[in-house]
Amino acid sequence: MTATPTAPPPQAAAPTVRIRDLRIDAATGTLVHGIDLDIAPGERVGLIGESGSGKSISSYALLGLLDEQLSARGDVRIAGVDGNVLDCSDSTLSAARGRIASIVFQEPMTALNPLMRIEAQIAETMLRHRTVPDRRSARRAVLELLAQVKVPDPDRVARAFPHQLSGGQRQRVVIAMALANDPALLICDEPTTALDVTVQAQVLDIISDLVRDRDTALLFISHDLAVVSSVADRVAVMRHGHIVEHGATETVFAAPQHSYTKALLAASDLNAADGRGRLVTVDSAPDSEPGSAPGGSEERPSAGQRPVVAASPHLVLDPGEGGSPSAQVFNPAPSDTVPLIRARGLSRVYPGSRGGHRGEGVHGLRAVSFDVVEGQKLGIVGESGSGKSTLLRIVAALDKATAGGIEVGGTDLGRASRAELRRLREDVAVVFQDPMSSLDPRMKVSAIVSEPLRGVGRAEAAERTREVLAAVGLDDDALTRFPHQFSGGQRQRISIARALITRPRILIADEPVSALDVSVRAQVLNLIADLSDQYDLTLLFISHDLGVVRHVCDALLVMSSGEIVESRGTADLYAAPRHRFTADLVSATPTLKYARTTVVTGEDR
Amino acid sequence: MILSIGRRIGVFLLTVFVASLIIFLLLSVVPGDPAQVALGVTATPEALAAQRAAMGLDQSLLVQYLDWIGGLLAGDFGTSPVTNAPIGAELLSRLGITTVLVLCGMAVALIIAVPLGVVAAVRRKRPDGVLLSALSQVGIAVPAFLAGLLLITVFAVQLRWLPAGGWARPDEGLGSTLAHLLLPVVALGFVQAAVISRYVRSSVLDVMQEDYLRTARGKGFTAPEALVRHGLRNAAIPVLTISGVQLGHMLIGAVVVEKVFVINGLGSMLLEKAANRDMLAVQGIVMVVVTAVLLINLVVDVLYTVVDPRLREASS
Amino acid sequence: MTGSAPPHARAEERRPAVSSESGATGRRRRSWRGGSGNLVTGGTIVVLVVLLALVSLVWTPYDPIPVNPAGRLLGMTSAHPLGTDLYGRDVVSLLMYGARISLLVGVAAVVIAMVIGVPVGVLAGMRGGWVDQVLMRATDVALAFPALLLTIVFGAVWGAGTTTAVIALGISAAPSFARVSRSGTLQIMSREYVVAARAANRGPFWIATRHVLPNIAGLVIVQSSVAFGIAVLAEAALSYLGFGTTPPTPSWGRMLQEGQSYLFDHPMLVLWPGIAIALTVLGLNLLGDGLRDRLDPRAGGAR
Amino acid sequence: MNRAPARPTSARGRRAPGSIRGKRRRNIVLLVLTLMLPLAGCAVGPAPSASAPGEVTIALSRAPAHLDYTRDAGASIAQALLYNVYETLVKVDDEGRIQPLLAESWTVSADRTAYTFELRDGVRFSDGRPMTADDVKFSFDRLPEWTNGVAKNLSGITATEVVAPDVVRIRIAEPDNALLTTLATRPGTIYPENDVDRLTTRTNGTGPYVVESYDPGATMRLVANDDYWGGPPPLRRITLDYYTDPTAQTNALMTGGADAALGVDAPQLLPQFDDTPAFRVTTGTTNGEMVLSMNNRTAPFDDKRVRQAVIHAIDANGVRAVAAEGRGTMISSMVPPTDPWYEDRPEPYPYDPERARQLLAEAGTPHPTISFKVPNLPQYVRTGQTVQSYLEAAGFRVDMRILEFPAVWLGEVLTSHDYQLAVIIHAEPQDIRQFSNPNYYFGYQNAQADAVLAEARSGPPEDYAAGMRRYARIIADDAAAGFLYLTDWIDILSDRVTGVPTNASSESIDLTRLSRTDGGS
Repeated sequence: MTATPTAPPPQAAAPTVRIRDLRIDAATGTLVHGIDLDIAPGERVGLIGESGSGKSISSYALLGLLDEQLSARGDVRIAGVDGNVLDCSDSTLSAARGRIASIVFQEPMTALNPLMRIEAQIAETMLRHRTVPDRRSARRAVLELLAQVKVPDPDRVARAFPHQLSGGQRQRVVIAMALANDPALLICDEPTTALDVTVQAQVLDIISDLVRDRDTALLFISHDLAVVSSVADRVAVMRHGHIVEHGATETVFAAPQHSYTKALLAASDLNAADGRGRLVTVDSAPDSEPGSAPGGSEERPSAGQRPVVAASPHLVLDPGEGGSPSAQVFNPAPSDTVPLIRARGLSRVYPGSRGGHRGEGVHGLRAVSFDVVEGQKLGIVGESGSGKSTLLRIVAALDKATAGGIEVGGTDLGRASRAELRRLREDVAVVFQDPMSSLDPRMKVSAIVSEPLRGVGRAEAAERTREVLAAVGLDDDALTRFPHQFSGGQRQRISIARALITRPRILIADEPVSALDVSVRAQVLNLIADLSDQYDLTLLFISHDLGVVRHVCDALLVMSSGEIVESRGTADLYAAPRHRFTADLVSATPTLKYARTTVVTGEDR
Repeated sequence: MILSIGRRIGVFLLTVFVASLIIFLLLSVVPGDPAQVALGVTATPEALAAQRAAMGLDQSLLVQYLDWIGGLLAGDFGTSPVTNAPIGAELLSRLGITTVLVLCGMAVALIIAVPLGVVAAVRRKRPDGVLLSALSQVGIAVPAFLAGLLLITVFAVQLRWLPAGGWARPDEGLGSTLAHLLLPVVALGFVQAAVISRYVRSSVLDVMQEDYLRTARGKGFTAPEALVRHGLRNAAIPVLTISGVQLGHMLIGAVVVEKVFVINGLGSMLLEKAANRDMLAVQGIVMVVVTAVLLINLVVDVLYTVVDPRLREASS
Repeated sequence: MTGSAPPHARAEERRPAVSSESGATGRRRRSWRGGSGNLVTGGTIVVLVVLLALVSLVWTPYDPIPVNPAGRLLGMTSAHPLGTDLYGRDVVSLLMYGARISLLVGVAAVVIAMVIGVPVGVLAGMRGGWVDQVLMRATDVALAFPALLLTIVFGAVWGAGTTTAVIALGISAAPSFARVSRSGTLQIMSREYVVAARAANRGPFWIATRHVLPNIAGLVIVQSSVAFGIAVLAEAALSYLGFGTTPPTPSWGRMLQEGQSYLFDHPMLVLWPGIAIALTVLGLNLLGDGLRDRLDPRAGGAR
Repeated sequence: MNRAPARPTSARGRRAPGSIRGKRRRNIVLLVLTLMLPLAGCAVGPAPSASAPGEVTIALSRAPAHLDYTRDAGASIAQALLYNVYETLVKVDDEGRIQPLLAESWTVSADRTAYTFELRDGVRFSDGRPMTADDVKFSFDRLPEWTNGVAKNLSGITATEVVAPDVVRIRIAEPDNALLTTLATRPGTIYPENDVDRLTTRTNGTGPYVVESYDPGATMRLVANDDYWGGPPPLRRITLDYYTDPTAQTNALMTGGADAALGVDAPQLLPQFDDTPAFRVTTGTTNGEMVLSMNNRTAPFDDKRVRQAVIHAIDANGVRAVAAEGRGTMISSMVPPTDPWYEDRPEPYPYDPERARQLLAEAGTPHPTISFKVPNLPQYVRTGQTVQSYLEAAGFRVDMRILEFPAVWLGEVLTSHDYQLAVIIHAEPQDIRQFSNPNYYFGYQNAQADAVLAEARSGPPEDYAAGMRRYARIIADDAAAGFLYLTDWIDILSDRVTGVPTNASSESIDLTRLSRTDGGS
């Protein structure tokens, strides 16, 4: 096990990484079909693609971290490593990993050994490669690194175990670990996907700064074009194992050549709408190859499209000035209307002592008051832990408030009888976040969709099931199939169909697109917008992503730490956020630099 | 952490209490009349009544239970109506024998199972890994007494290397003790090793899929180094569980091996007392075994909190 | 921390619901080869044993029960391919009949364990709170009674025999079913489709029968095959100890026990039932592993 | 006295032809069984003894639950303790003759209802107290408190009188030709008053050995009683190891874990000792009849035809083949050939299943359902299973239950009489007399037989044998029980020990003359 990293390459111009014809095969077929890519020292390259495009495994191949089931061919050179990386033994490569080339993985929650203190985990990176002489200097270096990644209290964090840190802190630790030995190459594999938007912005800043300071070559992998655009000098777009487009970030984003890139850009840009005010989807994008959308060819826009109706006429917005947020009624209904949902002083305290708050419970909601009027499309925005999901559960009568009251359609949920609750639940339908988890894998679609129907004859149930499936754009042959036979977007359509079958008055959408690929996201958002008009729904749309709600909703509630901090009309809120947190959120939301802002004038289908 | 251990001990005591109630009801109330057992069927009603009074059977169930449990707490298991001898002394010496047997067996099992399981996991795609895995599968499937029988036939009867059975107390010469211990420990240990190695393998496989192992490799560790430094401690947790469970169950599970090797341990005592319908003795044995199993669970639980910082936090 | 499921079980629940790209292409990809090898081998063995047992219901080469002193301890002959035992009974017929007993013991014990354990586990997992606490403590207590201990004690109280053994084995296997069902239920209850069902006005019974049970069925089946193997082994051990199947009913365990003293002159008498037991348990374990690979996507092709 | 000679036979003589080939195959199979273990070096030599010099380890089969044979009817307590630890006034020697023991001599009154015993001088219990006539009186006076049926055998004693400290007189109601024989059995044991509360755990006898410790079910250690009136015994210590499993019993002997295995009841294990000159196998006589007991008191066995049908239905030779590997002796009544009144007489109801069916039909119960209780020891299970098979072939429906021996079987069958059919070895001398014990579990009542027995016992001694012969014939002809066969007493002795009686003529395994031949003693 001798390390073979050699002296720096003779020519300064030599790339840090040089990939030629990299192919990756699995037992089931070829996943990566020969890609070429160079990264010069200090250069920051973004690798863009949707799930299954082969971007992550390509990066793993660079470090010899591929799964055993996968095999890589081709020629990969990393400055400092002798020979073709793909031919190197694990022990040879291990001498380079963490020293010449490091990697940051997507999921910070599981990337750290739960049984080891942070200090030890970072220190061993250096001790392993003997870049520090002893433990004491390692400790100094660890604290320094933690300070560099802007961890609040480096001393405390160094002593902590991973579970004592938040996701953002853990990811910083992982970055610190990756940069501990000043590697020539840093690979970041979706490093911020699992993080909240504001945290994402901070982490991206840290990565950019550190890489720039150290002149490290960066390979940044993401599905999120906006994120990549904020980091990378140069991007490569991957699809189905091919690099379909490659060039300077500005060029590619501003003038994409390949149809897929165009479509992807269009779909990512939630400001872009087509001629009818609908979001651009990959399929509806100009020059798109028919039948080759990333989400699968079966992703078709729904039949029965309707133009988006402008902001709801009843909408009266509270300026949100003065007073403690908790005492204030947000989004109040006009005095002459009875709100459909009326919450006053709503609190939810979870018992128990998770996370060290001994004695006192955990506050999911702190005295929240708001109204929702009939027909309103209200977005509820906040980061994880902001209380938006708790709010959803209470409105859907899945949970009870510990204090305060909420009326839905005139029924007080706290005091409702079983029968009233049952009636109410028919009026309130929910579309959930995760299309994998929200459909029972052992039930056929017909059973899933008709599940909420009670007291309805078999024939009528079948008829209504077909009806709602048609409304979400699925054929009858979907009825007898199981969820796993559908793509993510289609599953979300099934989920929506289930929500609609009781002909509810209120539709609660809980992050309905956050688990979907970019291209499909637009389709589903269009569908929700369409259907809420078609079915005269009052929509509560919950999201962590301001960009997503912006398109669908006409008013927003912004939540933070169990409180509503601001409520405004969508456009107003974007234009001039009042609360500091809202401002942070707006500014942290990555935007596509260089992208065209014009409406795509693709041919309508 | 102290608090959490205190809480666990509380739960343990509660569980032992419930178990003792069940045992008492099952063995004191359900079967026949111990006075009859003591005196035989021909005993006169007067003699029976006197015997019942002497044994406290004319008291209410509650009093009887309190008597029994009070005795246990004072280390008194009562006097057997069958042998007229105190149960505690015999039980203790039998427990001692079985404990030695089981602990040695478990030690052998772990010594074999951990490397075997790790290798079987790491090399699961290679022929040797598959072979090891298959061997452990076969090992689980072979009845322990068959293994013991074959060991005796070969090593004791045919080769005369080791005694065919029996037990030698250490004060009769350590060499003899070891010689007597070897075959039964091997029979017990090998079968347990097969069981535990499956768990080792599967938990190592689980750990091998963990992200932090990939992180460790990203830091510059080779796959085996990463596994040793970061994987094994994590993988140890489920192995700890199963070892604890197995250890408790072996106290009686070893009876088969005890019988084959004519070792008069706890399991043999249970068999003998059950056959003689010495229910008070059976009751004592069951109580000891159940308490031991629960105690082992407690120890395993406490070990968790030592191994896993998440639990330290969560339960404080 | 509630309950006493080992922490690693909880850790898995924290896994991200959205599968990463690498997961889709590699890490969690199912490899059918390893799993199906076990499945096919195990399944074949088990099916063969079941067939043997079924055939024995209508036909065995000889009646396996009557004693035939004139034909004792015959070696392998064309009339008796595996010879005869110490009672002069045909070993092939005995093995076939013994398969029936072993399977009966296994099936009955597993059914008892399932009937007790699964509802307890599902109830504990669905209700949570004090119900969960109480049920899981009860499970802990039950788990503290090792199977052999329970069987011997039951034998002492109610008399030894197949029925007693089956009941004791079933009861002692129930806690593991309860635990498996509970952890499965907890996972299912965290799924959004359960929340969806609640939002859709469906009560606990509907959720239990339509969502939880079908989805934990795989876990329960895997556990069943494991418990089945344990029961077959336990039956053999109990027969050896005299607490199992009573004569004249032939069982593999009894055959082993009876053949033991003939090991010197007629080792095959021990070998055949030994092979039968080992093979059956092996088959069941392989089947269990194979099913686990099929039904637990997390395990992937790893096992 | 007409005595059959002891039959020390080498097991070699019984080897079936072709067993050489069998042995080679067995070795091959063993080799296969153990996959890889080298048997090449398995020169089977005599294993060194695990016992220290002056000590002997004996492997036995059935362990007593405790040490009190006044309470327990099982034979195993007496086998270990009688003569070795406890003594009686007189004893039965290996040839079945009455010999003086604690009584140096005795006289019988003219009307034969008073026996006066002169006690031996200098006899002490193991706790040091001298044994006197008072102890004899106490022992016999306490007989009614025995919960064990055998005490009934001495129920004829009307009084025990202390004549002098060393002279005791026993009075009986009627003359009894069997009295001395009975006094040599368990009920004749002399023990002191002060320890009767602790009989289950402590012994205090006058014998050459003292129980040092007993680990129930496992090991009994006997140590020499240095104050023994007959002088110190030959060995310092005798360890009795109990093996529930006969394979383990012989394995222990084979591997040096024991110096002798006595009362081996699994003859299939003998062949391995064939080639080993270090061991010798002896086959001796016993009083142990394998008896198929029928509860004469209740249906269907209150009908003689059904009892006859049972005996006709069973081929006792077949039972013997399965249960004793063909060893043992066929008997037609409950009399071993060693008894003076033994008669070589054909079985009155020979194996004839057709006749059995016929008798059942005549009795009006062609398919009687029988509850059959069998002790859970291998020998009995084999017997039971074979009997069941024969009976079912003749139309009986047999519900066989295997019960733990001794506790459960004795409780249900012997004590509670809760049985219809049972099987057990009756090993007490002259146990045929129990058919006239109305409280015995046989439940047999036959006034004519009782009269014959009474007359034989109280009649002139020279007519005793003839009377007993007549009695035995009546019992057999009345099909009072099935007498399947007489068991053999098989000992396997290493060449290190000597002094073991070949025959089991008494209730004791008499170890008083056991000693080591290898200079160990």
